[in-house]
Order: sequence, then structure tokens, then C-alpha cells
Amino acid sequence: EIRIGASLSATGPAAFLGDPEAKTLEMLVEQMNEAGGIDGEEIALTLYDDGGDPNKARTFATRLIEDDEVVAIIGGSTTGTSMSILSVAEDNEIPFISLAGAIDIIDPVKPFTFKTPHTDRMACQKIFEDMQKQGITTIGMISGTDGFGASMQAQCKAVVGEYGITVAADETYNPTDADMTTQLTKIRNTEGVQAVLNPGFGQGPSIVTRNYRQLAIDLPLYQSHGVASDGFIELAGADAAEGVRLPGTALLIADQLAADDPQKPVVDAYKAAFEEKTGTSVGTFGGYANDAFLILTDAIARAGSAEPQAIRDAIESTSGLAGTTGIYTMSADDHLGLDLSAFRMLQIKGGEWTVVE
Amino acid sequence: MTALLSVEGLGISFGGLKAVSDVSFTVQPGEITSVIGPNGAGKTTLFNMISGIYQPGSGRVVLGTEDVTGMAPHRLARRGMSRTFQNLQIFQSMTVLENAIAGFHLAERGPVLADLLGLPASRRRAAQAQAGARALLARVGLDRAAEREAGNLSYGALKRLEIARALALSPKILLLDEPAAGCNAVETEEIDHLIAEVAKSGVAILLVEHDMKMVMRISNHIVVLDHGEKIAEGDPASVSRNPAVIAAYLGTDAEEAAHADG
Amino acid sequence: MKLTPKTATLLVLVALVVLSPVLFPSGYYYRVGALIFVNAIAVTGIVILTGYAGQISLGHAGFAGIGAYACALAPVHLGLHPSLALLLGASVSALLAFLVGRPILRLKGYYLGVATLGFGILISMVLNNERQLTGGPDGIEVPELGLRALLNDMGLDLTNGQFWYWFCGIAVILGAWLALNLHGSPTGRALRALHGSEVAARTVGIHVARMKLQAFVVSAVYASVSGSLLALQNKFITPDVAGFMHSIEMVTMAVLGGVGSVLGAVFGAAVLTLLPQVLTVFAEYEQLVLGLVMMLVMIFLPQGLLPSILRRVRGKDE
Amino acid sequence: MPELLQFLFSGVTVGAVYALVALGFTIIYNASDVVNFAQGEFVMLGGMLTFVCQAAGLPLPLAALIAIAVTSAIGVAMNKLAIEPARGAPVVSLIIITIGASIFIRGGAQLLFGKQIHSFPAFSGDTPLRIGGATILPQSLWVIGGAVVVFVGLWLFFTRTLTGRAVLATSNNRLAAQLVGINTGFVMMLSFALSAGIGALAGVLVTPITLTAYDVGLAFALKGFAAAMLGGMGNPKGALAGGFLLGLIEALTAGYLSSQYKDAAAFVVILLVLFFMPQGLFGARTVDRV
Amino acid sequence: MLTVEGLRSRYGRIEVLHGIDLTVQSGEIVTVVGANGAGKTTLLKCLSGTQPVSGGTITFRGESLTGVPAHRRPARGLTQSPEGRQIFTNLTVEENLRLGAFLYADDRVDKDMQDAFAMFPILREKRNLPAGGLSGGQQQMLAMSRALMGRPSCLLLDEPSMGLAPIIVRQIFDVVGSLKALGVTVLLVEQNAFGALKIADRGYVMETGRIIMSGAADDLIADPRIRTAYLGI
Ligand SMILES: Nc1ncnc2c1ncn2[C@@H]1O[C@H](COP(=O)(O)OP(=O)(O)OP(=O)(O)O)[C@@H](O)[C@H]1O
Ligand SMILES: Nc1ncnc2c1ncn2[C@@H]1O[C@H](COP(=O)(O)OP(=O)(O)OP(=O)(O)O)[C@@H](O)[C@H]1O
Ligand SMILES: [Mg+2]
Ligand SMILES: [Mg+2]
Repeated sequence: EIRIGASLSATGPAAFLGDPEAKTLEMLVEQMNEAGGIDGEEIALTLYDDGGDPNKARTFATRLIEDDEVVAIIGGSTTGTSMSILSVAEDNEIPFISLAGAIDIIDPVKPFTFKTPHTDRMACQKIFEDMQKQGITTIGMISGTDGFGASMQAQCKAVVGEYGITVAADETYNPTDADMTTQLTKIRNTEGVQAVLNPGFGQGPSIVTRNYRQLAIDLPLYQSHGVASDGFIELAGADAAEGVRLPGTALLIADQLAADDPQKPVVDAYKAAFEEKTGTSVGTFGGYANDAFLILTDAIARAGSAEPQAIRDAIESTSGLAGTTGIYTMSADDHLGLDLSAFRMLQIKGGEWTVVE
Repeated sequence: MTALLSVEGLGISFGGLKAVSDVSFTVQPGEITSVIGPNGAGKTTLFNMISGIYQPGSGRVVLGTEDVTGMAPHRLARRGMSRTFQNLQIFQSMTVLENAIAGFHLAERGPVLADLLGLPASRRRAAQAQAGARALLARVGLDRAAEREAGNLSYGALKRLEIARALALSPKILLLDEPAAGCNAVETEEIDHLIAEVAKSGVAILLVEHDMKMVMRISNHIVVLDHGEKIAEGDPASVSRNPAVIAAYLGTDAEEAAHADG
Repeated sequence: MKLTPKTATLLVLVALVVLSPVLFPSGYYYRVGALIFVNAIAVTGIVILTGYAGQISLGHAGFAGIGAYACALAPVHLGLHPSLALLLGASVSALLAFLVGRPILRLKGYYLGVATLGFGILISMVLNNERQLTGGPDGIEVPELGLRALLNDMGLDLTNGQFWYWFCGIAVILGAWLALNLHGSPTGRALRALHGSEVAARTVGIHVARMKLQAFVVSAVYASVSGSLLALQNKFITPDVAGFMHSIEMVTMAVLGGVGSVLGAVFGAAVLTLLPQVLTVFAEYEQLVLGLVMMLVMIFLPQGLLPSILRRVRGKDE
Repeated sequence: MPELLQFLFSGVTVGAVYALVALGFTIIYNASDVVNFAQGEFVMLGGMLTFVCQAAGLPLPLAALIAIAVTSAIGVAMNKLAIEPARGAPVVSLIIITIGASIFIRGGAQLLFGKQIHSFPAFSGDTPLRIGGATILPQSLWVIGGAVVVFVGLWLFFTRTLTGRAVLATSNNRLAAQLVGINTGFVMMLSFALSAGIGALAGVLVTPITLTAYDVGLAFALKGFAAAMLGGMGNPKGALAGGFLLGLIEALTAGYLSSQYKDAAAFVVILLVLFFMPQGLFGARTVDRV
Repeated sequence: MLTVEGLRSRYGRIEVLHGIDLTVQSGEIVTVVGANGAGKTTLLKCLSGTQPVSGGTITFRGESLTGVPAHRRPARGLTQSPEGRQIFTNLTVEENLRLGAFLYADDRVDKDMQDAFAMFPILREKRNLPAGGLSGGQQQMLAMSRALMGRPSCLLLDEPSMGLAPIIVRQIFDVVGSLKALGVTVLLVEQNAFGALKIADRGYVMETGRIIMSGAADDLIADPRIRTAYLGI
């Protein structure tokens, strides 16, 4: 039996992230054990719900390591919880794969910490690249004040200059706000704004998108990877969401992937299994958990041992592993192993995700 | 003899109603001055103004030589004023003893830091207050109830507890608002004696009471209010014969009233 | 010597802190123990403010936030040793409590509740929004206290978890001792008196506004220290520490344990800290059961765990 | 000034949401002095149950009615099972019970309905109305209308009916209420039913705008509580005014100052108002003679 | 009309009524006198149902009151003017009176209210003001009037004369006396024992939770023990 642990935000303000992650992990473990485990060893998953509270996450990390004696931890749906788990994992030399976005988690590189999601910065870069191509030079931003939105807002503002783009309006909303027309009116009335970018997750971006149409703003609207799932189109309404662009993963366009796309098998498999099991459509975040599990089990199999140190070394030598998010190749100084190519620029057309060429 | 308390032209209104208007009188140390008058005449309101709970709309309150009009109650307490309430104000969830000790607040208070650290000085002050409180409880006949939760006492017992607490301040002037309400004739007499004793020790007493027997028996001086105005003033005998007072308050002459009271 | 309630409480506490580790099968339990103590410290502050003085605060986590971020920021920006940062945080909290307490404490009941709530939210909003300084919602790292290394050098070999267990355990006993001193002291009596009747308290000479303010400041310091200890042991802190939920949690712990009693505070903290750990076995049902337990405790032990139980044991008249 | 107008529209929309939640607080508070922190969960249940019924194929009006009825029943059950058995407990204990109930309901909703965000169609379509260069959604008018109607209903209830008076009497002095023959148990049940029903109605009306999920209750409760306190707890007038004022302050702050600190502005205003009016805008000054 | 047998009641574990036997005949005025803390208020609270009974029975108009909740008792004709007045401070004087007649919605409510105003004109003056602002004595008048609004066939009065001016005290006793003519039965607890015994038919003397003496009111007034212990004569 190989014990692995997870602390995820299955409830609380970040449940939007943690819930699909938790479901994904449970599903994958079940699948793997049915298929005989790793080299005949069953996997025992201990999963805790930290509710997005870093303090709880730290306690659970301690519990996983000291009490449940796991050999590796997946988790930390948010940056805060990841940072908490990280320090416990590092102290105890247990490999940890984070599912949160911040670059700080793996930069500087810490020996036992890895992560699967692209960084916020990469999402920003992907968006700005696309804007650059459209000839957009001045934008307005409207960001959620939750960790996800705030972190991406900061990262975007840090890199925006490199693309010759200026942020002329910078507004925020609370994740629970009911109406964002005020902020959007301000952005619309700001001189020279050519496009609007909305980092955030949960219901906020749906409301922003609806308000955007209510105000009949006819500038391009960019959302973040935080809402990359079919649920977003449903909630915002296909009409309102028409034309929205965002950096997404292969997961959303499974049926449009080329037959020889290396990600196609894993994307198809995950999508089919997840949607069958939960009845909800797949999204970016569940994909992160899927990838973390792939990386971890791949490493354990290659290491041929369930010793934390051996697993760590094996994770670090992950190479060309196709996940739903991208193709991972780790190294001693890259504990993420993804580059910008993992992101695909998507656009909503007629209520469907399409790839922007 | 100089007055300990002078009330000069005191008045207050509540939304158009003149609850008290232009009332003046003085209170001498060692004497019992009673304020009587029909229900709603403004007696309690007068007390509330004197003791700083209401801000007077007009007039002055002079304590000794100092103008204390509208001064906060806790500052008046430091100047030797103490009172009881018609509507009981008991520290319900504290014990009877603690209620009485609270009356010694001015004597026992000290820096909060000393109290937090439990310094000997703080404990000494508390112990002294406790001894004083026990003595007072004995004086009002509540010593056996000392450890009970105050909220559980009967009405009459609470009245006496309030008196004990008020006495704990070692006041120069004591305001009593219907101290005998809820007590039978015998208990009332006990309170009588207590008040008289306190007055004898030099304390000025201002008393509101509807028990005419008691008022006539112990008052040195009586002020009569009606509709917020002073309608009469004088010694018990003259007041009880005053036709205006009889009409407004006593109903018949005072002796019969006293008799009807038991 | 007669066993006063104060010494009895302290003895129970010391026994709990010292003897519990005997039962600890792994280091994780030290961690949970330390968290209980950290919460108990904050709750002791609530006992003083709400239990003694009868004033409600729904924003005390704000002070915990100040304590926590002082430990994160002062060492970096002011070069202070973390222990001094803790004191700085406590001082800032005290000062802030002193300043806002004046106007706020004139309010009563729920109005005080909403005002303190607003105050707490303002603090957590600053921590969230001033990303440059505080790291925003993602949080910020906190430097090591360094005391453990010192002790280890002296030959006292403690793991991180053990160190924080003992450190916070001592802090909780100290905090309880102070609060117990206060209870029977003139100040404590004055606080409880104004809880009973403000008017009567005034007329016996109690400076009600000042007394309330003192209670508010003292309880703010408790909350601040609790926040600092949390930050130092977690070595990482996010604005959640100042959040509304944390404020509510403090009050809930206090009421659940028995808001008038210091030992009750520790009890309440223990129950609400342990519950989520125990309830992990219910997985999906965790929230459901948590809510249920809270309701049941309050229904059957309305005065709070400890006082209600004691009352039953002693059979005191109600 | 289309810009200002748009801000105002935004403000009244959000304000009406707050007002509806705040109105829900008044009845239980008036009957028992307890601020029911599970009020937000009633709002959530209203929206969520409507969604579920509607997704099951029921027409929207029927779905809404069922949601309101079921939520009222849950309110009654909460009173019966959690509040009534704790009769005589201090008010803080009762508040903790309502917090426990809110966690319980949220946990139950999470189990039953999952964690997805849901919505259902607006009652009168999504085509914005254009007025003076600004736009407002028809659903906003529904919410505003709902708030006003509930307000009028409550106001009449408390000032014109003996039952309304009985509710006030119960909280003012429960013992005396029993002595004059008021069945205080029934009053409490009625209050919970009405409060929960109003909460659910709020949920039905606002969900097409705000969307719903198992955990939206807390935010509603918080803002509704703040609005009710700003206006003066227990007074329907205060709930209405407090709600709209809060919404407008937020919108105007976001519009003219900083969207980051709009909630801060709201609380600063609350603090200022309470500083000068310690009972909120319309709160009754209780007279307690000594 | 009202029969109490072996009534016991306790606060927590402390019993304060140790078996009270007492009867009130229809149309009678019966008074209970006793020192502070004797248990008079507790007795009345048991009768009105606001204090749990731990033993004994209460029979009212031939029916047992055991298990009848407090709010059902006014409908049976039993109303109380409680100790400490217990008025609705946040409601107006008129609302207080109307709630006194909560069970009735007929024309008589207005008439009864006019009667109350006639009895205590000050209440009419203050009818639209919050009752919490009334003076102590005015509140006492309100409490009494409110109890009468409930159309009692048996009225329980707990120290109705407390805090009233002598002129009103006499009036109150007159009113209580006149209730008899209206067929209302009265159980009166009073510290003004002399006044109470003068209008009462019979009296009971209570001491620490027990009835220690009872008899015709005139006999009690004449009893030397009563005179020294309670009347102070
Ligand atoms: N806070 C207040 N609000 C409104 N009216 C008030 C207030 N305080 C006093 N009054 C009014 O002022 C008048 C005087 O009241 P006060 O209580 O002083 O009378 P009192 O002489 O003490 O009567 P009692 O003998 O019945 O106690 C009353 O008519 C009362 O209604
Ligand atoms: N809530 C309570 N909890 C505990 N004990 C109580 C409570 N209320 C009254 N008691 C006790 O019960 C006994 C009887 O009290 P009760 O109030 O019935 O006396 P009473 O005869 O009405 O006296 P009074 O003339 O002072 O009003 C007293 O010893 C009192 O201390
Ligand atoms: Mg008076
Ligand atoms: Mg009594």
C-alpha cells in the first residue's frame, strides 16, 4: 500500500477550485486501484478539506505526514494553503505537488515542492500576446479581490509593460458582489481602452460578462483560465459570453484536438471519466489535480520505490509527460515543467469553445 | 447652617411635557428632606437630574459650593453623592456580596495593571471592601443571603440590597427613591430606623416615598411637587395641613392618610 | 489553604498542559494542542470583554491580524526581532483599540456588534488590498522566532511542534492567570457590575466608558498575541487571520465554552479546534455535523459547556 | 449624466438585494431579540430550491412557490427543533444556535445540491431597459418591487394588526405577553415562517442577478445585517432605507473613489451614522426608566 | 372557584413553597400577606402559570390547571397584574391596553379602555406615548388596567398599591372592592396589609413558603400577632 495525502479546499471560498480537484483525485485513485495499483501496490488516499484556510492546511499537512505517514502530498488549492503545506513538507522532506497558481511556490525552487498549474504570470503573458496580435495597446482590468483574482491582477500588471500595453483602468470587485456595472461603466468611460481583462473565478466573471452585455460594451472581453469550463458559458449565458476570449487548456476543446495531439488520450480519458462520474463538465482545476496525480504515480512507478526521497528525485526527472494542462518536463531548476505553449487561446462562439488561430 | 445641596430653578421637558419646572430647594447635612407628590409629579425625574442621569434643561445643582449641574454620575459619586432606584438596578448575575462590594468601587479601585497581575495592593483593597460590604449587609439584614445570586432575591430584599450598596459609598448625600416600596409596615419601620441612623451620622438625605406614615415620622423638611412644580414646602406638620397638598396628593388630611396606610 | 476557584482553575490548566502530551501518539497532536492554546488565548480576551463586561465584538480577529502581520512585517521592514515584533503588534493593537474603542463602545448590543464588525472588516480589507506591503490574499511569510534553535543549543531537544506546544501552553496559562486575577479584582468587579446595570454602575462611581475601554484594550492585546503566536508558528500568514469568520469563531468558542469563565474559554477553544479534526471522518458530512454539534451544545448546555456542566454537578439553584 | 445614472441604477439594484435580506431579519428580531444569522441561508434556499424545481421541469412560478413554502417550513422546523428547546437561554447562546443552524443548512445544501453555481432565467427577459443613457435589467425592477412590497406588507403587519403587535410584545416582555394570553410559542413559529419565507422570496428574486450556490448565504447575511443595523434593527423602514443606502454608497464609492475600498466606505458610513445615531437611522430609542 | 392544594414550587433545587393550601370562593376578595421573601409572588406566579409547579394541584372553576400553559389561562378568566409591573415598555400605553384584551376583538375592548381611562385619567393623557416613559406609579396603574382589560373572572394582584400616591392607593382599594360587585374574584397580595385586610373577606398569612394562619379579614386585623408582625401597630 502506498499512502498519499491531499489537503484541498473542497469547501469554503475556494471550493470552486478544490471541489473538482478532490473529486478528480478520488476518482483517479479508485481507477488506479481497480487497475491493480502501481506495481501491484494499492494506493491509499487520505484527503482532507482545509476549507481554504492556510492554518488548517498546515495542520492537515502535519497530520498527513506525522499521523497518516503519507509519502507524498498533493494539494493546496490556493496559494495561501500551498504556502502553508509547503513549509511543512519541506521540513519533513516529503514531496509536495501544489495545485495553486502563484509563481512563488516554485520560484525560488525548493527541493520537495512542485506544481502543476501554469503560473498566473503565464496566463497573463498568453493573454497579452493575443492582445498584441490584435493591436491592442490600452486595456482596462476588472479583477476579483479573492486570492486568484488579486494574484493574477498583480502578475498581469507586472508583465504588461513587456507587451507595450498599458492598463488605463484598474477596478476590482468582491467575489460575492451582485453587480459590476459601476466598475464596467468606469472602464468604458476611460479614454482609449480597447479591451477589458477580468481575472477571477466563481460567479464574479459570469456577472461581469452579463453586465458587460447589459452595458452593450463592444470591446473585446478577456477572461482568465479561472473560468475555463462549460459551466461559465451556461452561467453567463451563451449570448453574453459570445466572443469572450481566454487562455485555456486542451481539456476544453477535447473534441477539437488533432488525432495525433499527444494530450488527446489523457484529455479524452479524464473528460469522459470525470463527466460520467460527477455529471458536471470538466474544468481547468480538476485537470490540475489529474496532472498532479499522473506526475506522482508516474514518478513512483519509475522510482520503483515509495520512499519520499526517491519519489522526489523521480518527479524532478519527469520528462515529456502529457497531462490535461500541457506536457510536463521537470528539472532541478524547473519544478513546474510547463511553458506558454501549454495554454491555448480560446474563444466562445455560439456557446462553444473554439481555438483562436 | 450652609446647605449641602441646593437645587436652583431646575427643569426638564420630554417632548413638550414639562416633567419638572423651576424647582428650587436646599438640603442640609444631617437632615432628612422628603420629596412627595402624586404619581408622575416629577420626583424621580428630579432625582435623575440631581444625580446626573438626565441633563437638566434649565437651572443649577450646587453641591457644597460647586456647581455640579449635569455632571456625570460617577463624578458625582466621587463628590459624595449616592442613590437608590425606584426601578431596581441590581447587578443580577453577581452575588449579593459582590453587589455590595461594588458600592465600594471608589475605595477599592486601582490601576488595571495591578488588578491584572493580582498585586498584593490590589488584593488588599479588595479584601477591605469585602469586609465593609459584609458589615453593611448585616446592617440591612441580608448577611445570610451574601453568597446568593442577587437576581434570585425577592423584591423587598433587593430594595434593601440597593440601600446597602448606596451606603457603601459613605455618601455625604444619599438619594432614596421609594426605599420602602414593597415592604410591609414592620419592615418599613426597620428602614425608617436605618435612614434616621444614617442621617444622624451627618449625611444629608433626600427621600422620595409614598408611605406617608414614614415620611411624616422621619422628615425634617418636605418638598411637595405636582405636575413638575413645587406647590408647597415646609415641616411635616404644615405640609400635611396644606390644602393644596391635600387636594393634589393626600386626598384627605394627612393623619387619616397615615392611618389608612396601616 | 482553601482552594479558591482561581487556584483550582489554574491547577486544572497546568495539569492539562503538562499531562496531555503523555497521550500524544505523534507530533501532529502537539500541533493541534498548540492551536488550541493559540485560540484559547484569544478567547480569554473575549471572556474579559464579553463575559465580564458584557460588550460584544464581532471584529476581534482584526487585532489578531495586527499581531500576526506585525510579526511578518516588523522584522523585515524595521529589523525587529520577532519577539519584539510581537510586543509591537500588541502595542499597536492596544493603541488602536484605545482609539476606536472610545467612540464605538458608546454603542450597545448589536449596534456595537456591527461597529466592531466594520472595524474588523476594515483591517482585513487593508491586509487584502495593500498587496505591496502585506502580500495580499496570498499571504506573506513570517520569520522564525528563533527561540527553539536557542533552546536546542542549550540541549533541550524539541521538535517544532513540541516547542510551540509548550510555548503556547505557557502563554495560555499566563493569560488565564491574568484574566483570573482580573475577575475577582476591583476592575473585574466593576466590569461585571456595568454588565449588570450601567446606570447603577455609574452611580457607585464606576467610570463606565473608561472601564469598557480598558476591557476592550486588554482583550485586543489577547487577540493580538494570539495572532502573533499563530503567525510565528505557521511561519506564513494570510489575511484570513483577520477575517470575519475568525472573529465569529472566537465568539463562538467563548459562548460554547461558557463566556463568563476562563476555563470555559479553553474548553470552547479546544472543542471548536478539535471538532474539525475529528469530523474529517465524516468527510462530506463535516459541516452538517459541526452545525449540529453547535446547536446541540447550546440547546442542552445553554450557559456554555463548562458552567452548565458544573451547575449540574453542583446542583446550584438556577 | 448617464454615468451617474448608471451608478445609481447599480446602487439601487444591489441596495434592493440588501434591503430584501434586511427585511427578513426584522420579524425574528422583533419577536425574540435574536439576529438570526441563518437568514442568509434562507435566501440561498429560496434560490437553490427554485433552481432545483425548475430544473426538474416545473414552471418557474410554481418552482418559486414551492421554494418559498419549503423554506418557510424549514424556518418553522428550525424554531421547533433548535430555538424552542433552548427557551430561556441567554440571547448570545441563541445567536450561536442560529450560526450553528446556518452551518448545518449550508452543509446540508452542499450535500443535496452540490457545489455548483446555478441560476435560472430572469422573469422578464434579459433585455436591458435604457433610461437616460443608462441601462437597468428588468430583473432589477423585480427585486426593487419585491423589496418595496415586502416593506409595505411588514409595515402594515407591525403597525396595523394585533398579531404584529403581539410579535413586538413578545420580544419586549415575553412574560407579560403570556400573561395577556399571547401564545408566544406560536408567535415565534409565525415569525420564523415569515422570516424564512421573506428570505426565500429574496432568493427567488435575486438569483437571476446574483446567481446562487450552496455557500452564498453568509455574504447575504453579512450585508443584510449591516443594512438592517444602519437603518435600525427591527424597523422595516430602517431595513429598506439601510439596504438602499448601503447599495448606493457602495456603487458611488466604486464609481467615484475606489472599487477596492467600496465596502470600507460602506462600513465607515455605518460607523459615522452610528456615532451620531446610536440606534441607526430609524431604530426605536427604548425608554427604560430607572 | 380557585382551590390550591399542597402546592410546591422550587427555583432550581431550592424549594420555596412547601405545600400551600388555599381556597378562594367565587366573588370573594382574599388577601395574602407575609414578609419579604415569604413566597407570595411565587405563589401567584404558579397560579398564572409562569412558574413551574413541583407538587400539588391547582383547580380553577372545577378544572385542573396542571399542564395548562400560561397563555391559555387568561382565556379561562384568570389574569394577573404581576410584580414589577411587566408592562410593554416599547409599546404605547394604548397598545399595552389593547394587548391586555388580546383575546377579544369586539366593541367591549374600546369600552373597557374608556373605563380604564376614566379610572386613571393620566393614562388617557399618555395613551400615545411609549409606556416605558411613564413614572413608576403610572406604570403600576397601567399594569392593573391591563389586567382588567383581560376581563378576568378571577384577578391576581401582586402588590397593586406599590409606589402609588396615597390618594391613588385608596382609589385602587376602592376599585378592588368594587370588582366584587361586578362578580370578579380577587386574590390580592399586599404589603399594605391593613388596607388589604380592610377590603378583603378573608386573609392568609404566609411565612417562608407556608401558610401559617388564615381566617376572616376582620379577625386577622384584630389578631395581636398580626398587628405586631405585619401591621406595625
Ligand atoms: N424618559 C422619559 N420619557 C418620557 N417621559 C418621561 C421620561 N421621564 C419622565 N417622564 C415623564 O415625566 C413625568 C414625571 O415622571 P417621574 O417618574 O419623575 O414621576 P414621579 O414623581 O417619580 O412619579 P411616581 O411617584 O409614580 O414614581 C411623568 O409624566 C413621566 O411620564
Ligand atoms: N428567580 C429566582 N431564583 C431563585 N430564587 C428565587 C427566585 N425568585 C425568588 N426566589 C426566592 O424565593 C423566595 C420567595 O420569593 P418571592 O418573590 O415569592 O417572595 P415574596 O413573598 O413575593 O417577597 P416580596 O414581598 O419581597 O416580594 C425568596 O427566598 C426568594 O429569594
Ligand atoms: Mg418615581
Ligand atoms: Mg413579591
